[in-house]
Amino acid sequence: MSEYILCFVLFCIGLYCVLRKRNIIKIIIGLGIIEYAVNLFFILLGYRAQGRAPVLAKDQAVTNIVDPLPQALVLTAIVIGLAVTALIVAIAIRIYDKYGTFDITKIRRLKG
Amino acid sequence: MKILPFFVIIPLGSAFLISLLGKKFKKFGDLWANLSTLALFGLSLHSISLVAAHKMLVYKVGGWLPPFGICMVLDGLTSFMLVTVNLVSFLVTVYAVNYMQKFTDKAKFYTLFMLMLAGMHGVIMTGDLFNLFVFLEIASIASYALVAFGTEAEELEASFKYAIMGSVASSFILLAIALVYGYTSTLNLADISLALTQKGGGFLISFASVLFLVGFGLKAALVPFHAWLPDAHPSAPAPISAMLSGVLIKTLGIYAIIRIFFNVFGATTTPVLSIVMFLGVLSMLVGVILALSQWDFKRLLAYHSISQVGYVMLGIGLGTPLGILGGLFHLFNHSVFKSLLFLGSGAVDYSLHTRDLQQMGGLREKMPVTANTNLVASMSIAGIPPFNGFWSKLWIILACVQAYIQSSKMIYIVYALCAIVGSILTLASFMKVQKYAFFGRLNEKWQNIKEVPGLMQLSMVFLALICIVSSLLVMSSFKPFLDSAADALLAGGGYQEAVFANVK
Amino acid sequence: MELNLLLLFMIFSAIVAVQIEDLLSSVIAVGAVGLGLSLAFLVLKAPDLAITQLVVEILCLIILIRATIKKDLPFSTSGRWVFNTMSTVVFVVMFLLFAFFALRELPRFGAPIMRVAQEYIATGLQKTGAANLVSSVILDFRAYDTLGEATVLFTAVIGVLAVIRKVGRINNEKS
Amino acid sequence: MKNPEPGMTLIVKTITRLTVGLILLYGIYIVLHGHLTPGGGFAGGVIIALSFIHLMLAFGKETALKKLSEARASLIESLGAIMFLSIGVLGIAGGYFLFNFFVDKGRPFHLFSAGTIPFCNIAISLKVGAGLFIIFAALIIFRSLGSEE
Repeated sequence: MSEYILCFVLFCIGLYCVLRKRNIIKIIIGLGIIEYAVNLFFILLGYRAQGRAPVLAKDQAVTNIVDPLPQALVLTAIVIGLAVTALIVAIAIRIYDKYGTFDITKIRRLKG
Repeated sequence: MKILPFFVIIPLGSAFLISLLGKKFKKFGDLWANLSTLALFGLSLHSISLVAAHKMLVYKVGGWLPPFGICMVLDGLTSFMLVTVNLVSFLVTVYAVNYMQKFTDKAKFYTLFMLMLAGMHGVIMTGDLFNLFVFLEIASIASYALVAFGTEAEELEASFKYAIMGSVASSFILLAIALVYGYTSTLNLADISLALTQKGGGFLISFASVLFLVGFGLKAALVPFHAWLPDAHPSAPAPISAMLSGVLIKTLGIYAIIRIFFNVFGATTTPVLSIVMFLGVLSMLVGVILALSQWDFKRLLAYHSISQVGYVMLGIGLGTPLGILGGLFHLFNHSVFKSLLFLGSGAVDYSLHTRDLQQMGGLREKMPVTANTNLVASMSIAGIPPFNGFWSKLWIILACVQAYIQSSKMIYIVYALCAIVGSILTLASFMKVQKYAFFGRLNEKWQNIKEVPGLMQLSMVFLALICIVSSLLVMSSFKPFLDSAADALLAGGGYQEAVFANVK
Repeated sequence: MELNLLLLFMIFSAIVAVQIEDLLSSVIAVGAVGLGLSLAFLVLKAPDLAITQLVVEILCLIILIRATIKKDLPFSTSGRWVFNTMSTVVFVVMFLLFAFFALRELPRFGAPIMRVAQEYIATGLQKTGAANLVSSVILDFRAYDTLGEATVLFTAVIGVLAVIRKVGRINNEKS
Repeated sequence: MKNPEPGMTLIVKTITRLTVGLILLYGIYIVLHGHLTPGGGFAGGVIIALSFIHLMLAFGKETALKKLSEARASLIESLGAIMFLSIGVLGIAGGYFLFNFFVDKGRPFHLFSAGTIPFCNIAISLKVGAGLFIIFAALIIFRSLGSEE
């Protein structure tokens, strides 16, 4: 139970950073932390006490195996996080190229 | 039965091919994109007959039984959404052939467009929760890049804001999926509702449904989360803002909310429906009030998208058969006339290079086709009788009154009044658009502008025809198309039995 | 027990990443969080993910450092955003409170109800022939997910190339 | 003052000459043994991309692009994507989309043992490796253009 709460605290730190910070790179960092927290929470759900890694060896009957399904999902989620971060960093670099600053309060050409 | 996976294979295959061959043969991108969207439109019409024949089709991807593998589900609601998506996307590709000459690198545009289409088809077809998240990500990432396609300063800022709010929403959705997986330890939609009926949803399920509502509400631009839409849609190129407003916020937002809350969580009992209705009415009013003060043509249309999405959510949130029917019919109508409006604004932008209503004036003589099709679309969005917008809004208001008669709660009358007031304000706002842009004296600056090229006119005229023809859906001959979609939602918990019964 | 320590280390370095002024050192602090996560995956018996997370983390760091090398201006937070801070903190506390009540209903940590996973473990080897069960789940039981996954990366690559290109619009000056 | 020849100092270059081959070999090992040991198409593909990026950081842009030019990389990426999709479509011949058709050929725990899984792994690693290399090359090329203006 304590692991779940700590994982949610990490999620809230990332959320706080995205909602509160004004520098574009800090917002991207906040997004990264949110993705780490969600991936960690998925794996915490699949952990089995004294479990074994889900890789079968040649001649060993492995009994107590950890849940492989969340691991497959988190592999996908990690690469999605990388793809989104790469795209947002590309947009941020172009914004820096056009506006000359990373501070979102100064990037206010759009009204409303 | 075999055609189900082709809804995803065709757009993906053509995306990869266009990115491979698009640079070498200049015309390949246009030709191939039009061909594949036409083929998809034909397939979706065929899917209606499939659903009419045997109510639900389940396709086991990879040959595994549903709880262990992923399955694709084709029922009334799915075929309804497929027809809406493919109708708009085919006409937008026809429009984009001419419009995109103003942009560099057309091959990348068509690749991203087909990927967004593949993402939307994946979201509509899938019967698996995590799979819905993956295809939702594909459509979202493609739309982030497409909003920033004409790399100007405003577009980059709008796309950045859209990308940040979009990925925060996706993280909320993934967190909710993790919670639901932890509780039921299965990912198939039918299996989850089975586990929930056995186990009974506790506080965790209502917490997860709030997270889902926040995540999908942000993708559907419901009011508290609508900040990104008025910036993202105007700065996208016209065919893309037509796709975004017409179809993307519906498949990623509304379709996902109604599929999860009606068929998986069994929403009829929980208070979620009343929250959805309240958000719908809120966005209806806030959207149209903010739209009144806009002078940028496309920003005005973007605010109207928020208010029309509110109508659909109000209709579906009622939960009564007439309400759901009205909501779905309005969803179809809104896709048609909103994309026509955005294509019209793109046509004006194409020849005048400006979006500011105050500089326009009397474009009727110079651009007759654009002006008339825009008039038809403005009439139907404002709900003038002969056009389709009137019938769907009428059904929604009647459903509110009917709900009031049954439960005699005052709130439904307030919602009905808000719907009527919203409709009147929409009419006022679009009269302003027509007066400043198309009627009145021709501004001397625009003496020598000429009408937009042929293909753009063709797609706008075709959309306007659909605006008029689709009011026939009210009659009994075409109604089963809508009824099958509404029954899929009204079945609610019946979704799980149907999926397990139909998996051969 | 060591998992809680690892989590506390990650939370501490996340706070450092958020609060520190200099951009480059906050990027390094996020790298620490990512590597802590990779260690956590090892402790939670997920070797597949540890490798992938480590390698993706390195790539993410390189991309982020690439974006901030000579661009870290003197970082100044001028006005105190009092209202914004208060509303964010209230929202976060409410979120944590509700999350606490929801998490109590989850099965105990370390005892997942493996309704579908039991089948993967029991029949994974002879049905798919792969010794690594995670690979069999990714590429056979749920191969459709991985197709979507590969498309996500393909979209991101085309998206980056579309955003990075120098001139977007051919503004041929007409009339 | 930009140092005369691109890339980093001599020490970094010599170490890179030694390690780049090993990293690439390790990446290919991870991909090919994806269904036997931990790791797979994704992890292996990223390692392969990192070996090229390592080369690019140490020796500067021109030499790395000589090794794998951007046009060839996007060609490899699209080919990898089409290969994975065609394995899926071939599955339809065996009954269902993405069906693992010749699973019973190989014996378990041997290299060619898990039907289409190794081929899917190879297709994904091609795609992931080439794709990430293109992303990094695009960011680097953009910066060098940016700094000269």
